[in-house]
Amino acid sequence: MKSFLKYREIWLLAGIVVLIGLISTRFPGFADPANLRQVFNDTSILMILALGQMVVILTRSIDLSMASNLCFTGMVVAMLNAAHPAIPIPVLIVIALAVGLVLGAINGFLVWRLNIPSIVVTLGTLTIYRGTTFVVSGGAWVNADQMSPDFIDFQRAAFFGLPVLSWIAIIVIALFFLVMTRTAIGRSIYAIGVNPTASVYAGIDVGRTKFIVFCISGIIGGLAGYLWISRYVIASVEVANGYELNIIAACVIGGISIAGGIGSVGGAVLGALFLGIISNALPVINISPFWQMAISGSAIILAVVLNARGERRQGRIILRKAEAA
Amino acid sequence: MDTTAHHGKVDERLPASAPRLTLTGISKSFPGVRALHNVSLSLYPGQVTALIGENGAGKSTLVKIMTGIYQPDSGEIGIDGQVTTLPSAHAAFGHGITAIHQETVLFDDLSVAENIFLGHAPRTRFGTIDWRTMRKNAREVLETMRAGHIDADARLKDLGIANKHLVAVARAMSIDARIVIMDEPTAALSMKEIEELFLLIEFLKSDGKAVLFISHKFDEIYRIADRYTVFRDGEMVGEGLLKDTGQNEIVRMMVGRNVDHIFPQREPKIGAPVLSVSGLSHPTEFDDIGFELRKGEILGFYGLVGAGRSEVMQAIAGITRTSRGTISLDGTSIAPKSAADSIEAGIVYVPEERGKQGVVIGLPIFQNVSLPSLARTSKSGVLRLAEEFSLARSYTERLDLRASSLSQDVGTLSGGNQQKVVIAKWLATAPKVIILDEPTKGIDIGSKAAVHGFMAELVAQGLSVIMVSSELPEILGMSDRVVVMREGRIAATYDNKGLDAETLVRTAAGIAA
Amino acid sequence: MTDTPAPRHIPDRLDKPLSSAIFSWEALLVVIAVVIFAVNSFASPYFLDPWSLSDLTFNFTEKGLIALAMALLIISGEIDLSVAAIVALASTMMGMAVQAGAGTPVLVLIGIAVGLACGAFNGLLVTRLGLPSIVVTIGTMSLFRGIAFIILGDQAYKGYPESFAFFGQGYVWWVFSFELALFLVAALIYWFVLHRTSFGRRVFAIGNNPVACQFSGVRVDRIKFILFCLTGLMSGIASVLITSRLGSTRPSIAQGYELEAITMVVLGGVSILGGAGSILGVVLAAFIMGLVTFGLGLLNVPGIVMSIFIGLLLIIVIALPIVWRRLREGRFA
Amino acid sequence: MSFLKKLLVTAAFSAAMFVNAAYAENVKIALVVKSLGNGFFDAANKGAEEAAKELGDVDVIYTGPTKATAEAQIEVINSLIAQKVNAIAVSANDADALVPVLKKAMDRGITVISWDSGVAKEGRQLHLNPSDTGLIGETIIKLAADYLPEGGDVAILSASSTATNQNAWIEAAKKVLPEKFPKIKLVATVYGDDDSAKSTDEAKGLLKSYPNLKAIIAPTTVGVVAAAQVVTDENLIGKVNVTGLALPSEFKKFIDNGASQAVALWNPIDLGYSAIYLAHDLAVKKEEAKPGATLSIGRVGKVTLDDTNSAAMAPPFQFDKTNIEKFSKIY
Repeated sequence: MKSFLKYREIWLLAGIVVLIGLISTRFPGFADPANLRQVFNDTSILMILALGQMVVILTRSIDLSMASNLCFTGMVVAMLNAAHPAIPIPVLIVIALAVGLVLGAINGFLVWRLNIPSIVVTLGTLTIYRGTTFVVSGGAWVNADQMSPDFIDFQRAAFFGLPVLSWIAIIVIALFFLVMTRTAIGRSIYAIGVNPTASVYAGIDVGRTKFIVFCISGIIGGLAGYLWISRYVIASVEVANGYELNIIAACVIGGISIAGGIGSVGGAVLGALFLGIISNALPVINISPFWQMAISGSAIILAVVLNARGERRQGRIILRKAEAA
Repeated sequence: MDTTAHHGKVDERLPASAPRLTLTGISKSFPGVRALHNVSLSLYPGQVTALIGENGAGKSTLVKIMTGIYQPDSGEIGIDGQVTTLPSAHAAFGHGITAIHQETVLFDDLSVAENIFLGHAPRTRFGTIDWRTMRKNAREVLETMRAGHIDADARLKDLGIANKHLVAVARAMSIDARIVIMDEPTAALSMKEIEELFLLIEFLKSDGKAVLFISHKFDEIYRIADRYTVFRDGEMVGEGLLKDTGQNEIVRMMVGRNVDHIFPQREPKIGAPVLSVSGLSHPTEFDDIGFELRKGEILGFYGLVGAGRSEVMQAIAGITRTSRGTISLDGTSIAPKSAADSIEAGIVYVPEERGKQGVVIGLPIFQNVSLPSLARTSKSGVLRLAEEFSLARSYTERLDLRASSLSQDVGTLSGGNQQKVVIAKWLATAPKVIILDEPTKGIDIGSKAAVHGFMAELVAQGLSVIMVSSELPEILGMSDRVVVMREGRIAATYDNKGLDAETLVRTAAGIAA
Repeated sequence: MTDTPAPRHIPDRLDKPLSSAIFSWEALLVVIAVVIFAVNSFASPYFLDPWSLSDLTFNFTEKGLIALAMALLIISGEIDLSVAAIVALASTMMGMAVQAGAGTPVLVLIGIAVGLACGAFNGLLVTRLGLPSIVVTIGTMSLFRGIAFIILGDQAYKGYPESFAFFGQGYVWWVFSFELALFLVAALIYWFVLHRTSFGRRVFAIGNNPVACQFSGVRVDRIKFILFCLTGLMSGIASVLITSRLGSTRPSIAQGYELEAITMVVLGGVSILGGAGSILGVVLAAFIMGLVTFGLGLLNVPGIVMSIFIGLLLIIVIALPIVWRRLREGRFA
Repeated sequence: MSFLKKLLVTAAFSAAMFVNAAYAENVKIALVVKSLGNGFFDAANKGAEEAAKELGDVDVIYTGPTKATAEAQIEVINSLIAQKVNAIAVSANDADALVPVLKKAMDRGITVISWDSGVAKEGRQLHLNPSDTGLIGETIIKLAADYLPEGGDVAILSASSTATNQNAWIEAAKKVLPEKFPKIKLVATVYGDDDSAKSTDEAKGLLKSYPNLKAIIAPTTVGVVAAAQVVTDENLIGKVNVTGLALPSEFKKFIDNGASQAVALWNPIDLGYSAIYLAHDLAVKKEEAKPGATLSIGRVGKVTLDDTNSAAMAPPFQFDKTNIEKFSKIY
């Protein structure tokens, strides 16, 4: 039991339950399964993005360009759809993944081959990708009316009681769980974050692995691009502007250490869920939306403080043993 | 060239078995530095070869070439008689070459089983990692090494340093390594743990592994190794069988000259107490520490690794907080809250970990030296470069620093020269008490003698020295008195007159006489 | 020891080859600035006009002031993402004071004090609790701006006194604005502090190895705390300027300034990993960003397209020395 | 001439040519919008080009920031001042923050007017309201009330909390509510920041918090689309009516599917046309903008300035199933 409580995910989950309980006292319908399903669906995109960011942060890197990638890819698929409504949605999704992959690979290449710190690379591509969106679209928006019904409805179709968007999130979560715990690349990602030097000696190619994680975050950004645009039915240059920090915030609340090596799929998902619940709940419990920013800021600080407490190394036990004896 | 240089180069008494790994004519240069020049090395199955050389002789570079981290500029690598290349760490891994390093390079936040199997974990038929088999295999490997007490699911950071070494060896076993490189594996181990490690090495030998053993400690080398190779300044100066070669001969090969005695003779002039500590306690690290240090004295602190010696010293130096107790210097009570307070009072602490706690790589030599003395070399906060240079020069030249200029990045210096910068840095604060934590750890014999000579010089000038050391010869050879610590407490204090090693070891280990 | 060699003389410094000065970061930035200046002059007939050049500086002075302090912070190995939020909160507080009838001196004082307080809050969280600054300031970034939103909601504060307008709109002499003058004076002060004082030396040392600094008697936490306070202070000053320039306060003021300030610092050659950098580089980078945005603005290129140039510049300027070195060593990739 | 110089000159000139083909002695009027890419402003630009063609000697510079902030707009205006344009017609992101920079423009002899979203009086010569503020306020409520004969709860989903014009309309709407529409109860006003994600969250929040909600009024083109999409997604078509101000081309889908009965908007083409026309007349013909003055605007007609030097154009035009098809092809 004691070791069970050591997992920060359990604490985070408890926090979320408490949060839902608190909200329910002000708005009884909030804890209804139907409503919770909807909260999950509303948070799906953030969860997916947080997972993509997580693998990057685990390797002691950061990807600030995810939201710009999302914006660019979303615009590309929206324009494609507007121009050629006949292209089937699965093909569009594959295109979105591919475009995202290319953008991620550019980040990864610069980090890998030129050894530029990832924060600098992605700070640069953050503006480049969004700017390129403007160039590609000529600044024009793609509106709901220009999108094909399939494009919009795909993620909304219900499937065993859940919309496809939720299912996509569930599949992505499962995939990440599998990759991070059951595959060599997943374990290499952790190893690099824990100890890059030792990883080299263990035969892990650190540079190449970093390249791969940026490709992963790129693919995720691309996927989220399609999902975002078809969800909010408008593609513009301003889509998800500043959202990169929300993604990182979700990871931080989820207990993913910015110093790398520590964090789990469950943590990232719960961190995103936490933020999702807050943004969902504030309007319904009649707290002015102007409070939202301050609340999520406080939540981030609280989460970091608590995580740091948990990480703090306990002193040696020699003396305690000696005293007990 | 020295006449002893190529002693035993050709040895007809080598065993008939073919070498597993041969390095022939390896050279490697870095911008401005020639790390290795035309060196050769052979490792034989079932034998331990000791690689001996001063710091900066090129040992680490060779290890990095053998593990695929560096590529040689020229030369040939042969495995089982086949010429091959090791373009990456992964390739070396594929050839069964594994290295266990001085500072254990494993993964603190991963489990023991994962540390053992990272990179070659057993797979399920879907290609995913088979955790169950992995744990089982990990337990088996640990059992065969008689290390079954280690929990395969424990996180590595919860293990002691000796157990971490065992995990590293288990890793070598698990990849079915055929060539095991041990780079100063005993540096941080206690005597008992070293014994266990030697048992393991015997086990590896009997298993037919080719072992390369790097150490500065001759007793260990003679205990465990079968043959030796000596490097000096990036060149191979000798090799042969240890049973045929005396210690003095090897030392001569290493340093290229005779080293008659290691410890300086001195006539201690001990005065009144300078530093007195009483009842010093810390919530978890140490308890009720009390001792006195007198003017002109070298006080040795002996104990097993983890006995709390460094923590006590760091508390006196203001780096670690204490819960109780008093420290007084020249009769005045002081309560240092930071290293700055201690330095101001006249107590300096030369830390054990040179790279992490000593030098500031990235800054030039003179800035490293002046760092703790900036208050003196600046005027109302404004830097005076001339002062800094003259301060840095006076101390580094006294220590015979080898550098092309004082503006050179300290990171470009060799380890021994970095240590000189570190010592110069603290001496430049004009201290009354200097605490040296493992001052000769990981440095070569030549530099060791220089440091010991310098310590003698310091006390002769009236300074007081505390020397924390885990090396018995050093403790016995240098100290005027010896404090032995065990499990966070002072076990005993001895006058170093007719003191024998056995007493110290027994006291440190808590074995009744 | 019997054969101790006589002490060898070690020179203070070796004469560096001229090439090291030519290939220095600052020199590269100067070349870039000159090229952009030349291109701007060719591209627009309106560029070479004293008033145009003066207007140009408004594009970077406020962010530049923040970047100066941020440079020190990043050299010490920390970062502050909350600077723009501090600007917003300080501006909101000044707005409240205006409603209460405060005069110009009080307003300036409040702006600076709020900046300082926010910086101190960041500093306390980072140094006292030992938290990573990038995460802490992502949190306080939301918190500070969030407080501004709670206070102001959908309202705006206006009615700043006439005399307050001088800071953001006034001119010291001819076309030299107060903002530019302040930026140049601040740059000079920061240059002196970083490169000529023991405090600056310690900042560099901390960025390279905080642990060794602590062992060497450098009060690492205190210096980091001061740096966070300075960054807050400069954000407070920037808040006074921008509030004065806009003559009003909205909670959304100065959005996105943090990334622009950090871009300036990095473009200026400060290592994002800490330990290296110069104020001259940051000042040059500030001018370059002003030149690029204003020059493209004269051609009516949308701001977002300018940001592509800035992003590319950032990556290219950082990649160039690396690629150059590899090419020279003949081992690319 | 060195190679480098040649290269620079070529690059510079080609850049200049690309961006602005003619440096002729034409009157340069900048149409500064809140943000580029917005269909509403693109339509206004169409009108502006129309006016330019009609006037003959006018070059329109269509510009604005990509992010709808005052700071970004100030940088744009600064570069326009440096280009010595003859007039600036701006739709402001912030009524107050732009005042200093626009004053500077006027000091340097540039004619400044605001249109669509206004600037405080001292920052411009005149302001052209797309329509009468009171009338818009009344219209947005009426749009909801027309389909709620029994009355009921309605909520407003606005753009950013700092948007000048939206705030004025909401204010006006609240004023007429008690007398003219006593059965309609305004239960909440929320802000979606003209960000589709935020607007979506807020719309969902409204539907959850107020289960009896009958209509969402979104006087902003981004918000109205987001709200209509939410109503569509939650299968509330027929239960909750989305209305407000919308561009027919962007909104047609939701009139068609029934999420909305009707929306309104003025004609952005006419608005852009009028802004350029007025700016031209003030700059070239030196017409004076003073209270009570009547100014003519080409094909649109005449406007009269009130005591704040503001003029209002036509009342908002309503779009519903009968006419959306036609107008969606125009703007």
